[in-house]
Amino acid sequence: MDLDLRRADYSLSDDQEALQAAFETFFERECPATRVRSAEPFGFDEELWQRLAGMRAVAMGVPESGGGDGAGLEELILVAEEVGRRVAPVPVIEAVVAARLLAAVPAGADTLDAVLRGSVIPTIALHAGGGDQLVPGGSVARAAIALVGDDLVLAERDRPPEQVANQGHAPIAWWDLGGSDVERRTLATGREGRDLFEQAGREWRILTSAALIGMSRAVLDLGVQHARDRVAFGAPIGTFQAVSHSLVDVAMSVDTGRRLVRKATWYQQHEPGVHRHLVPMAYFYAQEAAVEATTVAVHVLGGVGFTVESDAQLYFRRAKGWTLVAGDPQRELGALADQLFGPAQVVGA
Amino acid sequence: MDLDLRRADYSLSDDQEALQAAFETFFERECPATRVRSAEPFGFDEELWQRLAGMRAVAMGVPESGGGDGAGLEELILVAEEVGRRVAPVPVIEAVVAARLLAAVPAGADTLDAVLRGSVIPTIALHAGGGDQLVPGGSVARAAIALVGDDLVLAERDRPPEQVANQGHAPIAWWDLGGSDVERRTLATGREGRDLFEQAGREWRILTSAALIGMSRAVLDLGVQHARDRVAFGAPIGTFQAVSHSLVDVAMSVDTGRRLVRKATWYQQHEPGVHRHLVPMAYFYAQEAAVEATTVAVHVLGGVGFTVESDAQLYFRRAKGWTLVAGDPQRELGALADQLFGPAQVVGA
Amino acid sequence: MDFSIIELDDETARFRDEVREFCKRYITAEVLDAEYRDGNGFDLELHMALGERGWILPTWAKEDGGAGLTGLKASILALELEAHHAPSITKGTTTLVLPAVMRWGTDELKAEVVPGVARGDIRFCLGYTEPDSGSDVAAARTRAFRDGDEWVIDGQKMFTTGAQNCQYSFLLTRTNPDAAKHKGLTMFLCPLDHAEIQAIRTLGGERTNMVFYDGVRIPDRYRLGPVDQGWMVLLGPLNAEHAMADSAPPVTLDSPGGMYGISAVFALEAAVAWAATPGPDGRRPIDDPLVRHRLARHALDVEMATIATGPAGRIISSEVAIRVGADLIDMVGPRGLLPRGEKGTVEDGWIEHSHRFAQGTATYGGTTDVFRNIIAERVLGLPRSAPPTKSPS
Amino acid sequence: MDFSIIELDDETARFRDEVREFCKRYITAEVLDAEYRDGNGFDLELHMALGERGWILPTWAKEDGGAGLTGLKASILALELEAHHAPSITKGTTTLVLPAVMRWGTDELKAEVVPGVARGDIRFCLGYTEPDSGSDVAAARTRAFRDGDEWVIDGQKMFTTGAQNCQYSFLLTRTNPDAAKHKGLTMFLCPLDHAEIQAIRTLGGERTNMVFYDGVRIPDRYRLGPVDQGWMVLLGPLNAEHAMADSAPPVTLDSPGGMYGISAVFALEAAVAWAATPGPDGRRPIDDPLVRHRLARHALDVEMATIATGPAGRIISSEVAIRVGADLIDMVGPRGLLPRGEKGTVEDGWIEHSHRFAQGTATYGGTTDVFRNIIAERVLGLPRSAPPTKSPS
Repeated sequence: MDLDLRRADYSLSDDQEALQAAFETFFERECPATRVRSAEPFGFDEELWQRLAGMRAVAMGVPESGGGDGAGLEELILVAEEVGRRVAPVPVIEAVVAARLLAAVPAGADTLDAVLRGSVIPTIALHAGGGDQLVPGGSVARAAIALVGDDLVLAERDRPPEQVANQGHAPIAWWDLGGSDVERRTLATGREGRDLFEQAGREWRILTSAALIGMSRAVLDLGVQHARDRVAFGAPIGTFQAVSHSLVDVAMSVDTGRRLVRKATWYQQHEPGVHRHLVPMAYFYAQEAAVEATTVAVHVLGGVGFTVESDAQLYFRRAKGWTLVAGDPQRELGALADQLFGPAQVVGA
Repeated sequence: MDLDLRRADYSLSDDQEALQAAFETFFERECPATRVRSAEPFGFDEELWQRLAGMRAVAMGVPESGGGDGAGLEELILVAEEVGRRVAPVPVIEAVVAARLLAAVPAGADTLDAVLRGSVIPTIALHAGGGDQLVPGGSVARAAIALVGDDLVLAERDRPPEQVANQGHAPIAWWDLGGSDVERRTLATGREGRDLFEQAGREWRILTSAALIGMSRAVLDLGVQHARDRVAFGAPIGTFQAVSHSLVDVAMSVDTGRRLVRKATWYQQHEPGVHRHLVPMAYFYAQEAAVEATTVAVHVLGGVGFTVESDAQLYFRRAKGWTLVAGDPQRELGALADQLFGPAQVVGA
Repeated sequence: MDFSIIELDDETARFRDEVREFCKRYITAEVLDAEYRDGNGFDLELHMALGERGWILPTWAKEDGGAGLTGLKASILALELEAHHAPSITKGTTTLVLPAVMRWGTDELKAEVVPGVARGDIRFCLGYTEPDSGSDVAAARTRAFRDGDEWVIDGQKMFTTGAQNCQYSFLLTRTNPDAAKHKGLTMFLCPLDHAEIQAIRTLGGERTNMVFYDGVRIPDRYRLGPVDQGWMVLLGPLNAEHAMADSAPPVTLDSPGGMYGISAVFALEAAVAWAATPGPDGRRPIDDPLVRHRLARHALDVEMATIATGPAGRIISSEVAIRVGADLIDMVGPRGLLPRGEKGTVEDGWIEHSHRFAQGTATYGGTTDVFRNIIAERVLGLPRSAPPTKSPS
Repeated sequence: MDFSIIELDDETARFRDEVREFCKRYITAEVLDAEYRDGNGFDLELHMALGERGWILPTWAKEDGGAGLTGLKASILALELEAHHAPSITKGTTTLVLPAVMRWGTDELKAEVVPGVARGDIRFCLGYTEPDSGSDVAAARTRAFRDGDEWVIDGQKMFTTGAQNCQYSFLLTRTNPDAAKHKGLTMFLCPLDHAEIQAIRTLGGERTNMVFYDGVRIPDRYRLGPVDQGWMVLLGPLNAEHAMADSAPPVTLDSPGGMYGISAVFALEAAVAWAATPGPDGRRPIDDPLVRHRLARHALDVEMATIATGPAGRIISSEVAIRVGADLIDMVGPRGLLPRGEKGTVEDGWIEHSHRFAQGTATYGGTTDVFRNIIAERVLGLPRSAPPTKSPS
């Protein structure tokens, strides 16, 4: 064993803490659960989106050369965690990732301008290939970036396709990338196109991981509060280890998962060629943690947790609803394995 | 859905209950933990083996035409559960399975006679193929049945090879089926040989499943007793759900696992062509349950459970020790899938 | 041990055909769509048609409103209804309560309700749970005050599933707040005419209710059992619901069983059907080693959910449904999120629904935690894990 | 956030080389074999060699017996020792106790023991646990009676790991059985000359001990802190052991960390090495989709075990070691059962050993259950889950 000696500093800088606090305050004020609920079933709140633009939530992630504020992933995960914590009905993760992609290619400049002006919401079609696919943010976006064949393509529509009803009440829609109602423009080709697309997918996963940690943390808070208040058999239910230890497991996942996300983020931002397994690892862990956290919360809240009046179920629906658009999460372990162990050697049948 | 209407009767007949009681009494008297301990590290107690012959433990499973008592698997699992419950240091499962196989082919008659007279302990080499393999009971057996190529072969040695030290203190040994110190005789060939070998493997799995249920039940009893007696923080530790609920999970696995084993046994005995997935299913479940049960018991017993003086660790070692000789248990799920879903269609790389 | 095929004699085979015909006729696509949409757990036409044939109380004598069925036929009926996804919650609560009515009700009360139960036009729901008491059933605070020959009920019940379909609630009330927790309770079969029912929707798509009893007056004949001894009256149905008896049916359709296992059975069947169908690339998911491995594991879990009995069956079937549902929806990927009826939905949305539905099963009729306590105390003989019980304040 | 490479200046790089040379010289195959066989957690020659260099207390000033190392160098030292599998249990208990000796010991006592600790010839073990008290540390019943200027110790300690390597035990005694549970305890640094040590072997192959104190007389100078206030004295080392402080090292070798995670790290590395080697059929197990999937999952779990901190790190690393160990041994199949040194053993028996060893980690220094209680109460602010504490009777 002869590995590099590295720092292991998971803390935030003062600036980062200020940024986090600003978005925490923003979402706490602007996005209570009532707002999430009233945005159902479409999963989009136009007014919140406008106010978020005022916070430069998308612009901040765009390089200064592209007209943005040049924030890195380290900052963007702080925003994403707050988005997840309030399950805010805005496709900010997709828009940031797409905007950063647009900024990376000259051909994206016009659309990027429109994005920064607020006239277009961009998104990313997560699955390589030219056919019909469910696109996150796809029911509110007019521009989707996709990998079709070897080309990184910008697909634009006059207006977004209709939302598809879904478990997470997310603004997803079928986009037929080869359809006649779509205008396509090539942004980059070959290796460059594939690399940019892959990078965007990794950024989407990182930011979604952070959002999932935020979700988990929020339902943990709900569960802990209930476990303190609710009395059964003469004692608060938090005195029963069946309850308290499940909540402890969630708390451990939140804290440790957040550390993993930060580590993955740092490498992706500063040494993207190193430890590439950390991104699928963080994403897989965070989605698993969110499913567990929301399941535990619904259970700890008992019958009440299972009613549609409960905030816990808002989160439960989105734990799958915000991730499955990228496909079966177990496949992330395959990506992880390829990075850690090298690709599998094909074995004859 | 248009399936057969079937009985679902998991109970024992009066005769079966009497048989179970007889072996329970026998092992309780003849095989206390001290006996298991003193048979370590070789994993074989010659005297116990002789007394077990007096109970006709091997002979009972041989058809009457072969000089045995003609008992079926339904009865043999009752014996196997008691073997597992006392982790008895005798290779009775291997010997019964091998003896039944010998009885199924004319060429096995002489060796079967020697087995029934008590002069030879037979066993089965679980892995198809002619090379070196670890054979359960292989350090006390002089005859091992194996599938070499398409031939069902009886491999005999003047004396058993030396035992290999192993986690379960089981009497396992390397057998080189192609070695010069082995005399080989063909018992059956082609389809017949393969089918007999497969059936023997299924019988071994069924009986081992029952033994694993017995193990789990025994450590559950240890854990429950300790949870009642041991006081911490002013109360018996069984009052803490972290303890009691883990024990409950084990209890559920024991009861439900036993039902599964009985169901699989019944089909294997009475309608071996139907529901063939039940055998790998029962085996996989039972081994997983035993690992969980022994892990929980060691944990519930705390520091004491982790000392070699603890009976719990005798079981812990054998949960893996008695099963891994058959290979990675996860592979059983593959067998299960092939039976339930049909074989996988080969997909080009 | 006996898992052999039950050979049906001609008459029984005809009976099975008759049941299947019945199911096809009454459990239509419209009924299933309505059930999916409204989560009623009940279809009036189906229920009345069952009553017409004596099939609500199938083993009861014909003269008592039943059909005089043998145990075998009754099992066939139950299994076919289940296999055809018959909405059954209200039928279940009604027949769960009926034994207590038979045991404790006055002749007058029985005459009032029993024939209607058999016919189908009288139905019962369970009135135990309150906003502040769930698994801790005996902590109920709904008050019943005696006023001459009548009782006045004041309080609020929660999760009275099926109340909108029922005429009576099997109602747990506190008649003596000064007595020990389990000693001051009285049970009623309370008519619902004057109660206010308010719908609650669940994550699983089911409808349940809050029921408000605001000075509801009922005659004393609706009392079940002695005053202040309601706990004894309640225990029968409660234990039946807690599956404390060995609940394995004597026969079983050779597949589904278990309390909540059925939901996992259907979801697994849907997933296997999906996996055996070639995708756009021409490959069947089931030929993928990982999909195959996971389905095999789930098949094992679902098998355990269906063969487990008693409280273990209740726990295992619920937890398997949760675990399996969560992975099946993953396996299917994006389309797994789409509900019944959407473009691109998989296998009629069974998997999507099952993932949500499963969550509630760990709470219905007492949480899985409470059931583990029951096993710990009653089966393993461990000391009580709950802190000393205090009366609700 | 900062995970950047620490560029070593020439002097620090030389220091690292020196440490590696040291490890090669003292942590030989014989040392490792002996450790595997005897489970001592200690090698005298290695320990004395560390002492010679001031590396037992590396950040202490040279004049106090340390080496005056910077934090970075001390981390390098610790990480290299760990990576080379240095037996370290007795060094660990010694340095865990030392702060309490510095805080509470008299000058006379410090003069007696501290230089020896630094040199290596004085070592401490932990004397908390008794046959009837484990995680419930404060339930100890070993008595200490005052007799003039001396104390007489009577009792029995359990799991005093490393006692055979130590001169003193950090001993928890009860001096006032009439006081409340936590109020009648007194701590001593008790010389072991007159205690009787009896070996206990563990499933994991470690040696630990029962220690009998049968009228052992010790002068009062061995008392640490005030009489009857031993709980306060004990809390420092106990909290350090319970990892209540954020225990993440400021730097880390870019792989192992965590309390018990290291065992899982080594087992996983062994399994990956095995899987990347072609088997008799010429295929590498790691190309099998199922093996690959499982190893990826374990890599994730092991990562979590190494990056978790505090009590969570203690719980996660132990449970990961248990879970991962159990599956890795399966994956390898029959040969997974064979211990180090047997014909056919896999990767020096690391996996076989790790599966057994992991079990104890869930109990050492308090069970994982107790640590979950700690998080529930101190981090989440949930009410105590334990029944009201009573004094041991």
